[in-house]
Amino acid sequence: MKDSLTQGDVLAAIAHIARSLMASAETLRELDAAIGDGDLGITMTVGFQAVLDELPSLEGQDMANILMKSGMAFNRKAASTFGALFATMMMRAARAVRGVQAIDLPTLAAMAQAAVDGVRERGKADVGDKTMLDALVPAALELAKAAGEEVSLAEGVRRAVAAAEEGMRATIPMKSRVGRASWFAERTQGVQDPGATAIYLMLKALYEYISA
Amino acid sequence: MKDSLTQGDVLAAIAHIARSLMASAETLRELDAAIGDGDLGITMTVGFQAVLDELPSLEGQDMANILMKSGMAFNRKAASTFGALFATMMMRAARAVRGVQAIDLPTLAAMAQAAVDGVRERGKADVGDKTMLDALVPAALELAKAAGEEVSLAEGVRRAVAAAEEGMRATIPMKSRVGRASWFAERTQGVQDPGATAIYLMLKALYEYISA
Amino acid sequence: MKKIINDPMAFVDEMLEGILAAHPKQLRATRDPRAIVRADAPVQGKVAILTGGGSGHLPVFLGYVGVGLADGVSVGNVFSSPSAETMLEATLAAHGGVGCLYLYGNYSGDIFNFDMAAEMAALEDIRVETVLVSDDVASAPRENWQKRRGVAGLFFAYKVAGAMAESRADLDEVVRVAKKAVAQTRSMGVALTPCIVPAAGVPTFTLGEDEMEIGMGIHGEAGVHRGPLESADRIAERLCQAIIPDLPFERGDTVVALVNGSGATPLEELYVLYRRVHQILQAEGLRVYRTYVGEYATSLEMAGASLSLLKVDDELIRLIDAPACSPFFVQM
Amino acid sequence: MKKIINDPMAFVDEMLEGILAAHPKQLRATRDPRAIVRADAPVQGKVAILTGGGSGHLPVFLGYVGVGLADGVSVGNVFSSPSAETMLEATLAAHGGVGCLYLYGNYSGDIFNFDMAAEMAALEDIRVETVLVSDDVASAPRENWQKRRGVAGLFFAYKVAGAMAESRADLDEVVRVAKKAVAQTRSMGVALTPCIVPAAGVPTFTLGEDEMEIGMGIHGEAGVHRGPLESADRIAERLCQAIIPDLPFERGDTVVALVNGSGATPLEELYVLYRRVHQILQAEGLRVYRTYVGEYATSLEMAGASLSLLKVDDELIRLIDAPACSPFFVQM
Ligand SMILES: Nc1ncnc2c1ncn2[C@@H]1O[C@H](COP(=O)(O)OP(=O)(O)O)[C@@H](O)[C@H]1O
Ligand SMILES: Nc1ncnc2c1ncn2[C@@H]1O[C@H](COP(=O)(O)OP(=O)(O)O)[C@@H](O)[C@H]1O
Ligand SMILES: [Mg+2]
Ligand SMILES: [Mg+2]
Ligand SMILES: [Mg+2]
Ligand SMILES: [Mg+2]
Repeated sequence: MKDSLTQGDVLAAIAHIARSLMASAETLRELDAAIGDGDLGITMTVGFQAVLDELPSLEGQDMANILMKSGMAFNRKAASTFGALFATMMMRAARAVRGVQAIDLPTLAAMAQAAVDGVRERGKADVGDKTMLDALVPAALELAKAAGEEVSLAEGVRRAVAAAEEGMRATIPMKSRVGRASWFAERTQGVQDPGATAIYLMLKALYEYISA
Repeated sequence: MKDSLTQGDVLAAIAHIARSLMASAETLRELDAAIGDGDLGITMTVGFQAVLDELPSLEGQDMANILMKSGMAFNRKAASTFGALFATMMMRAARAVRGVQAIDLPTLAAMAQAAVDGVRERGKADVGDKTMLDALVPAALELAKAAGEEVSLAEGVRRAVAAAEEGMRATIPMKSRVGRASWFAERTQGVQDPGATAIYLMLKALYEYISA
Repeated sequence: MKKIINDPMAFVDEMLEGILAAHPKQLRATRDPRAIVRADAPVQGKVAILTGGGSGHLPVFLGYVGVGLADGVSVGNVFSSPSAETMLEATLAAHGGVGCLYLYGNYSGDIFNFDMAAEMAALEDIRVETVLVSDDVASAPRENWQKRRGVAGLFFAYKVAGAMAESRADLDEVVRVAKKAVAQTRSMGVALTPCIVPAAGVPTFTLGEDEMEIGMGIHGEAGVHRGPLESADRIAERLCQAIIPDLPFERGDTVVALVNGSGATPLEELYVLYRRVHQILQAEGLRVYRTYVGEYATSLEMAGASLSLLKVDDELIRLIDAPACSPFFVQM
Repeated sequence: MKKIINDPMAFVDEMLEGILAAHPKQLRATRDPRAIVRADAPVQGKVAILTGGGSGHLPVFLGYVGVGLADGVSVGNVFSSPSAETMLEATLAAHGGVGCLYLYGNYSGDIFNFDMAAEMAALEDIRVETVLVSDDVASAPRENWQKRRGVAGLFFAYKVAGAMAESRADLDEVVRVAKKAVAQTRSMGVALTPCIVPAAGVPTFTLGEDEMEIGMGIHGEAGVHRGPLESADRIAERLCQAIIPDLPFERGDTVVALVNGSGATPLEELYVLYRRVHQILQAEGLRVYRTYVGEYATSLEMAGASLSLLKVDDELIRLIDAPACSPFFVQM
């Protein structure tokens, strides 16, 4: 159980998230195939493998660099809607940790909010459009709320995971309003958004790492 | 039983030959598919239908014109190796009946020889190359011989049919030396030449008409 | 999966090697092998047109890098976006000092990456403007035409903007005509068979033995009508009925027509299709100024075709008529 | 049979209607709708190049009627010869007063019909010479190379003879360079799938799900090797091994290369194939002067490709480099 994340933790947490998402690639491929083009599986496999390949060279670098370069590595090898948004999230989160030695709950909340802002600006979508924002926004809000309540890092992330899960499930009845899926909006009802699912899985993996 | 063929007989005999060969189109298609490209079936159907369509307009014309225009009609609609050689045969045969009122055996022999010369010149092939010449040349020789023996038209044609049949069967073990089939010469052994088969069937149909 | 390939994962890079080996006088790679530019890039004093997107659509995108067309391209994996870094590399290599137009199809993966590239380029004091092609009427209703995906109409946009840039017009002018071409273009396609992405190894979608899908996207995105395979004439009618009222193209208008093959459909069939399209355009009182028929934007070995119409005025006619030359498209 | 067609029996005539509707400034029909000539034919004082053959091979044959190429064409049904009368009609409409070259592939149906046309033309005092293209090494042994069938190498013959005729050389000169181009060209192809002739409705041949046939002709004539589908690199090696020693192309020679798609094979795959061909040519010490990659001679929707090499000297280089323009092929 970690109270905060050091530079070494950040490397290890990213590695754990990468491996978890690679293990869920097939689930994500299927969801994306149902309402998009089915490339999210290969995006996960290739993108997170690129992150894993990058990590050794990032040892000893500062946190901001680790986050930024992981995001860039992902998108370099698996450029895509998700890849670009992932890179954007990581770059924005990186800015929020400049000079930070250990990530505590308030910092994590700030990072999440920065990521939300980045995705919003880049993608011009909002909650309710059936995107990753439907999981990411409630998670960021929950982190901010938990930080205000001064609960532990683990408890804060646990609540964020629950919020992300709820947000993810809420995408099921929605009609896609942006991206590829919007071209067949009607047919997307009844399917959970793959991007929102990926966000939930990433947060869940982070929680596993922190609470281990 | 006819002793000679009048202008009306020529029209009727051509019609009978056309219908017979159309009925054998599938057999010829199969043989051509085995050692060529399988278009001889459609060539027969389309070509002889074109001849049948042309015949009404040829009533009252002289024999040479009937023969020439039938050949041209065939090749116009079903241009091909066979079509061009058929047109050549008919044009050469036409020259041999200029001014003739009724075709007797010597005239028919002359027509056949003219056809042989035409096919030889056009196609630069000879007996043994596995072509229509393997049926046509013996048939023409037999007609000439029968004409010398002063047998009846029907008997002469009967002998020619027998010679064509023998020549046709002789193509089975041959290797193709000209045309499309020569490109896979080895594989043509064991298959009867479709063009030689067509010549035999045409002569057989002529005999049926004459002996009816 | 009957393909003439080696390692499916090396497909795109080997294809690029082949293209550069075949056309060394016309194209060159940059420091990034996925960023390709005109051999004479950067052309100083000329607006650089940059494009890019997933592979598998040749001549889209790389095929339109040439004189009178685009200056550089970033090349993604099959049907996937290239990265922002690759697009930046292409931008740096092609920028002739007077700004860049990013001209490509409306797909969010490409948009997000190219927007990131534009932001990085801005840090190098390179001005970048973006125009998205969104011509596929099957993908969103008329009032939301700018949300539509980009398909074969890309060709018109390259031709028009490329000619304008080649004439040394400034970036605003190039942007203006690119937007004009996009706004005046409408397209729709039909698919008869899916294709197989080499790295995936399975068909992009399934379609019954006697089915077709009208309105199919160029990555196999679902269309507007799936039904029994119809005659060329009926398909032509369906495509025209969708496109003509959408702009709308009206009696007296002059148009340029493009009948595009998706990959496996023979050129002969495209002309059978155009025959009926031409009859319909004439009956509708539309004057056909010029017709392109061939493979202009493909989906690997998908069987199918699309129709694009561009409504032209004198300016667009001049730009469409201008010469152009790439290894994949030449017009005198 | 998934085709964008109407009545299969009307396929060729509807295709021609579409072509003439699309390209009225470049092509026109004669009194015979199957005989098509350059819109500006007859070009007085220029040797007329006439070609023709069965349909289903676009751009062969009609696609090479244009400036710097052929003057007229007679169009047969799919994979069948056009008639002597149609070829005569094309001849009469294209003859510019200084003789004609009949330039086409070595198929007996075409030969017999075009020889008949030449004899009829002679009656009108038109001098006709014939040069047959016989480039497919798979179809006859080396010593009988003139008995081989004509495949994609037709393109080189058109390009060379067409450029010579366009320069107003006399018939003997045009014949000389056409023969030279033919003698210096070698080709071989591979097929991955058959095609379906619309009027027949059945595949031209069968090939197992994982099989390919090396040396396949453009109407589906059997080749020299049928076996499991191999990698692009291995196919490139097989094609080069058959072609290079046949002429032979020797260390120090300069060549023009053509990688041709049969119809359904994507351009991307053709470039993957060319990548290895290029490596081999370099390793063999052959200098590649120019490379063409694309669909130059197809077999409807057959999947497959062919490689052609032309050994060039200064004269052939000049003729290959000359501009050319038809609705199907443009070179600046
Ligand atoms: N504008 C947007 N803003 C935020 N997220 C988006 C946006 N567009 C798409 N997404 C997310 O991206 C996911 C799909 O990612 P990906 O498969 O890479 O996209 P594509 O294949 O369509 O390019 C969607 O499930 C959705 O959550
Ligand atoms: N040079 C030739 N001389 C005489 N007959 C020939 C010659 N070449 C081919 N044939 C005949 O033509 C027949 C095939 O006709 P057809 O199917 O029209 O040819 P293809 O389809 O090869 O053009 C052969 O069976 C053979 O009898
Ligand atoms: Mg996707
Ligand atoms: Mg045949
Ligand atoms: Mg193709
Ligand atoms: Mg094709």
